[in-house]
Amino acid sequence: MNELFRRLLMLPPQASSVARDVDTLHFALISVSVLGWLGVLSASIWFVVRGRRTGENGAPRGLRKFPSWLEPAVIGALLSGFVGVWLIGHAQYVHIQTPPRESLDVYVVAKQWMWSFAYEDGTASQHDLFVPARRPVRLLITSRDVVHSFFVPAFRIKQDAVPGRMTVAWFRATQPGSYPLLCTEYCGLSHSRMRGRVIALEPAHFEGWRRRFIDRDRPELSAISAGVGRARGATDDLASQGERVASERGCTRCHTIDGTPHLGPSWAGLYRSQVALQDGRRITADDAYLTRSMMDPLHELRVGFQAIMPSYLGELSAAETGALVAFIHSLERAPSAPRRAPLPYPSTTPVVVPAQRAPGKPGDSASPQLEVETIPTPATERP
Amino acid sequence: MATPVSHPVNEPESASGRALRWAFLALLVLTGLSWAGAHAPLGHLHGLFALGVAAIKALVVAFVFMELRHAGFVPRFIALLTLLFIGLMCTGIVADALWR
Amino acid sequence: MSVDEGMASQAAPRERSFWTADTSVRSWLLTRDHKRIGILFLVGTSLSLALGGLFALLLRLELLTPDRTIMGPTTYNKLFTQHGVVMVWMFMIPAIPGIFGNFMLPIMIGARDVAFPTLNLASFWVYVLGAVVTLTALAAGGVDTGWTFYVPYSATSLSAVGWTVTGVFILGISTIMSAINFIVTTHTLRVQGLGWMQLPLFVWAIYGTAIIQVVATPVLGLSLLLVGLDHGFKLGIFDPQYGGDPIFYQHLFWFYSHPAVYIMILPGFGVISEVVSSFSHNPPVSYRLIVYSTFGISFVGFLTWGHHMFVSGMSTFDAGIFGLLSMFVAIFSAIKVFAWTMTLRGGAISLTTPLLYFFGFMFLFVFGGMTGVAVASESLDVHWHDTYFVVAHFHFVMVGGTLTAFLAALHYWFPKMTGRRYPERLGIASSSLVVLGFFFTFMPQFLLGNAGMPRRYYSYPEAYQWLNVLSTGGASVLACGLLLTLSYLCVACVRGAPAGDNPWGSRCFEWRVASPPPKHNFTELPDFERGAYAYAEEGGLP
Amino acid sequence: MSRESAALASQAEPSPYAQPETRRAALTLAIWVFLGSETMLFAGLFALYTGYRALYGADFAHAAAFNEEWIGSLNTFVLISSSFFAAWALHAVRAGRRVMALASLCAVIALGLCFLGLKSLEYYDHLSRGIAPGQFYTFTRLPQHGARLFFTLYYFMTGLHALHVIVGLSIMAWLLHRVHRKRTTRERHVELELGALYWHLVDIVWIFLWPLLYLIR
Repeated sequence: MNELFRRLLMLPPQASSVARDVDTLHFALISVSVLGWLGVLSASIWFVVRGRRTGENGAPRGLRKFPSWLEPAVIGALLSGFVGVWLIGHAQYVHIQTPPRESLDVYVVAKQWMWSFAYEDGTASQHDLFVPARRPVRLLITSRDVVHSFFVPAFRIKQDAVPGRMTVAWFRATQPGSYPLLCTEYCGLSHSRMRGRVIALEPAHFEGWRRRFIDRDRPELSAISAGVGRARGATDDLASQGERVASERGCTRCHTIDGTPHLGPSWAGLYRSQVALQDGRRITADDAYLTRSMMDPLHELRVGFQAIMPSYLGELSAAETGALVAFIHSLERAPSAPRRAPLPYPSTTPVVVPAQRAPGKPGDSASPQLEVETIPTPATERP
Repeated sequence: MATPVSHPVNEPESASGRALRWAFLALLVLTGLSWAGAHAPLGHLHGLFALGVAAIKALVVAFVFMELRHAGFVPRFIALLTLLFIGLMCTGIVADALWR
Repeated sequence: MSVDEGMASQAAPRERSFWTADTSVRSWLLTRDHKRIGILFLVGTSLSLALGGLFALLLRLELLTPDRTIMGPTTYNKLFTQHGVVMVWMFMIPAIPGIFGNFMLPIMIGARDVAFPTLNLASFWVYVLGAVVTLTALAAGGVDTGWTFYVPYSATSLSAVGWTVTGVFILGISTIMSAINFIVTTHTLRVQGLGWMQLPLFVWAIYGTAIIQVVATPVLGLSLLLVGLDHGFKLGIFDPQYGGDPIFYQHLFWFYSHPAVYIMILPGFGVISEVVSSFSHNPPVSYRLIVYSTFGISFVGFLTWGHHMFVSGMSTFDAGIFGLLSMFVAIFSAIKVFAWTMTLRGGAISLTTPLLYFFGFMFLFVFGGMTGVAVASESLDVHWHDTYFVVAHFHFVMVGGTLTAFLAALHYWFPKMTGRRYPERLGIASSSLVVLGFFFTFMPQFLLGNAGMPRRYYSYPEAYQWLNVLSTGGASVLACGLLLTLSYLCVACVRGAPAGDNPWGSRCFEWRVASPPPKHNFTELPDFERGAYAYAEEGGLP
Repeated sequence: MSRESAALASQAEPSPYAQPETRRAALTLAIWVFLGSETMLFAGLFALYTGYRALYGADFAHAAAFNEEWIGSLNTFVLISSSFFAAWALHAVRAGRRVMALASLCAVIALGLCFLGLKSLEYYDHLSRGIAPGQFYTFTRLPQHGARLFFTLYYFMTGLHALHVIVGLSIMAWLLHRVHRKRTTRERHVELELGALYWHLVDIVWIFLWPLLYLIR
C-alpha cells in the first residue's frame, strides 16, 4: 500500500528515518482531500442535473429548509479534521527539527553555487556529503552569500541556509546509497545547477573514507574548512585568504574554480596561460594582467565573454588583490575542464554501495562509482 | 420610497478650548515625566515606563486633539485595528528573533 | 465602440448609455465615471494578463527540455520574475476590484458614483504609471530576483531591481487609493434603507478586500523601499554583513504577501457567490456565514504569514502557532465552498458559460485549497516548500480560483456592461478549453513537486521531462482557450445580439438598471427594498 | 421619486453626494482609513526595531546614548506644541475667529520648521562623526553590528517621519493660504479638520520615536 501510493504520487524512495511517517500523513491527507473534492463535485453535479430538470419549466423549487444541525456539524467536522492534521503534522515537525543527542556533526556551508561540508575532525568535502548510514547526522548550516536551502527529497528534509546565521537539520539515512541534494531557495544564475549528493556509506566504509582523507589530504584541510573552521586556528596563508576574498567579494559568482564554464573565465589553470583578447591580441595571464583585469576589466576583455564585470578599483585593497592573485596562482595546475561527471540525478533507486562492486559501464552515469578511491578531491590544489 | 440620500451624520461636538488647553498641559507634564523617568533608577523598567507614558500621550492626542472621543465607532475601530496589527507584527518578529 | 443601437427595442425613451454619452478620447481618458474607469481597468489589466501569459508560455517552452531550449538561464530567471510581478501586481490584485468593483459596486448600493471620482481616476493613472515603471525594468535589462525579492540576493543582484521595486511601490499606491474609495463608498453612499446585511455578497467581498489592502499594502511598500535602498545605496538593514537578519525581510514581506493572497482571491469569492445564486435562481445559502467568513479570512489571513517560513529556521513553537492559525483560515474558505454547493440545491439551473466557470472554479479551487491545507501542515511542508508542489498549489488557487472567477465575472456581467450577448456556444467551448488546459498545466506540477523538483529551476533532471512536456502542452491549450475568449468577446462587443436589461433573470440590484447603464446609473432609482436575492418571493422567474 | 430622477438626470457632472453633509462624513472616514494605512507604513519599521532590539539589546542601549537627548526632548516639546496649535486653529475657525486661526497656523508652521531645523542639526552632528546609515557607517567608538543597525534604523525612522513633517507643513501652508483667503471658513472647514488630523498623526509617531530612539538605554 505504502509503495503503491509512493509510486503513484511519484515520491522519491523513503531513505530516512522520518520519511515513512511523513509519507503516511501525506497519503492520508491526499486521499481525504481527493475524496472531499469528489464529494463536492458530485454533489454539485447532482444538484445541477436535478435543477436542470425543474429549471426548464422555469420555476425553482426554492431553497428547501436545511436541517439546523447541518451548518454547525459541517464546521465542527472540518475544524476537528484540520486540527487533527495540524496535531500530527506539528508532532512530526518537532521530531524533524530536534536532532538526537548522539549525532555526527557536519558543518554545511552553501555559497553560489556549491555546497561544502566540514566535519569536526577536519575532514571536508565539496558537493558530496559523506555520511554513515543508520546513524543520526546533525547539519549545522550556514551560507556565505545569499539564502540557499538544503534539500534531500529522499530524506524529506529541507533547511534554509541563511547568511549570518546557523540553522540546524538532521537526518538518519536508513540504508547506504546516493541521494540527490538540491538547493531549493532561488539563489541566482546557476540555482538549478547547485546540486550535490548525499552519499550514505556503511559505517565501516565511512570510517575508511574519513581515515584515507585525513592521511592523504591533511595539508588541504585548513583551506577547505576555512569557512567554518577559521575559529579552530586554521592556517591562513595568502592563497586561502584569497579564496575567502573571492567568495566574500562575490568573484566566485561568475568565476568558477574548477573549470566549469560560467559568466566569467574560470580560474582553473588560468594563471600564466595564454588568453585571446577581443581586440585580437593574445597575452599571458600573468600577475599584472590579472590585477589589471580586476581594476579595469573591460579594457582587455577575453574572447567569448560579455562586458559585464564591474571595476573593483577602490573596492579591493592591495592586500586583497594580492591574495586573489595568489589564489588564482594556486589554481594554476587545477584542471581546466570539469573533472566531475554530470551528477547522476535523480537516482530513483538507491545505489547500494559496496566498495568492491564492479564499476558501471563507462559513461553510465546512472550508476555512479562510489568506490572510496574515486572520491573527488577538492578542486583547490596548491603546489 | 428609497432615495439616494446618505445616512445623517452629526456634526461632532468640537473639543472645547478648555479641553484643548488641559490636554496640552497634560502632554507637557507627561513629556517631563517621561524625561525624568529616563534618568530615574528604574533598571530594566525603563523601556516599559517610557513606552507606557508614550502610550498615554498618544491616547491624549488621539482622544482630545484628534477628537476621537466625539468620533463614531468606525474611526475608533480603525485606530484599534491599526494598533492591533502593529502589535501582531512586532510579536511575530520578536517571537522568531527570541526563540529560534 | 457603439453599443447603443441594440437597445432601441425598448419602447420608453432611454437616457444614453455611459458608452455614448460623450465619445471624445478626452472624455474617456479623463473620465470620472466609475463605469468608464472600470472599462479602462479592463483594458489595462487585460494587457497585463496577456503580457504575463506570454511570459508564462515562454517559460513553459523553455522547460520542454531539461536544458537549454530557447533561452539561457539569465533570461529564464528574468522572465519568471517578470511573470510573477506582472501577474500579481498588475493583473490579479487590480483586476476584479478595478474592473468589476468599480463598475458594479456603486450600482449595487444605489450610488451614482464612488465617493471620490477624481481619486478613482487618479488610481487608474497611478496604476498605469506603476505598470510603466515596472516594465521599464525590462528595458533596463530585466530583474532576476523572483517576485519575492528575497534579500540578500535582491540587494546584491546586478539587475534592474530599482525600477521594479519602484514600480511595485507605485502600483501599491494605486491599490490603496482604490481601496479607500471602496471602503468610503460602501459606508457613506448606500441608498437609504439598504442595510449592511442586505448588501450583495460581491460588495462584501470588495469591501473585505479593501480592508486587507489598506492594512497590508503599506507594509509591502516599506519592505520594497528598504530593499531598494539596500540595492541602490547599500544601506542594508537586512544585510548579514552588518549583522542584519534576512529573515526579518521575509517576515515583513509575508506579512503583506500572505494577506495579498486573499486580496487576490476574495473578489473572486464575491463573483462566485453572485454567479451561483444568479444561475441557480436561489438565494445563497447562509448569507451570514459567507459574510462572516469573508471577515474571518480578512483577519485570520494576517496571522498566518509564518507558514511561508517553516524551513527558515524558526522555532518549533512559532511554527506550531502559525501552522494552527493557517488551519483556521482554511475553515473559512471551506465554509464558503459548502455554502456555494448547497446554493445549487433545489435551484432552477441554467447551464451557461459563467456557471461553467463556476464549476471550473469548484473543480480547481477546491483541490487547490485542499493542497493548501496539506502544505500548511508543517512536516509535509518541509518536503514541499519551494518545490513545484507549491507552484502548482498557488496556481490552482490563483489561476484556478481568481482567473476562472475573473472569466466568470467577465461573461456574467458582459451583457450588463455592453448591452450585448456573447456567443454562448463559443463561451462553453472556450471555458472547457481553459479549465482542461489549466488542469493539465498544473496537475503534473504537483507530481514534480512530490518528486522533489524545486521551483525556479532552469534545468532539471531528465526523469522529469515527460511531466514537464505535459505541463507545457496544457499551457498551450489554456492559451488557446484564452485567445478564443478574447476574440469572441471583442466581436460580441460590436456585433453581439442585444441582451436586454436582465438576460439571466437575476434578482441582484445591478440587473435592475438598463444595460448598459446610463451615465449616472439610474434614470429612476430601482426598488432596493426587494432584496438582492429575493428569489423565494413571488414564485417564478421574472 | 420622479422629481429626484429629474434632478439626477439634469445635473451635468453630479457629485455622488446627495447632501453636503455626506461629503464631510466621507472625507472624514477616508482620512481615518488613510491614517491607519499610513501608520502601517511605520509599523514595519517599528517591527524591525523590536526585532533587532531583541537580538542586539545591549548595543542598542549603548547606541541610543549617542543620540543628543536634548535635541530629541526639545523636538518632542516642539512637536507637541505644534500639534496643540493645529487643534487650536481648528477650534478658532469653528468659533469664527479668523485671526486667531491664522496665528495658530503660523505657529504650527514655525514650530514644524523648528523641528526640521533641530533634526537637521542632529543629522549634521551625526554625519560629521561618521554615524551614517549602512555602508557609510564609520563611527569607530561603536563598531558593533547592533550599533550600526540602530543608527540605520534611526535614519530610516526619523527620515520617514521627517518626510511626513514636510508633507504636513505643505498642507499647513496651503491651509494658511485658504484661511487667509477666507475659503476655509466657519461654515466650510473640512479640509482643516483633515489637515489637522494628519498633523496629529505625525505627532503621535514622534511620541513613540522619542523614547525608542533617545530614552531607552
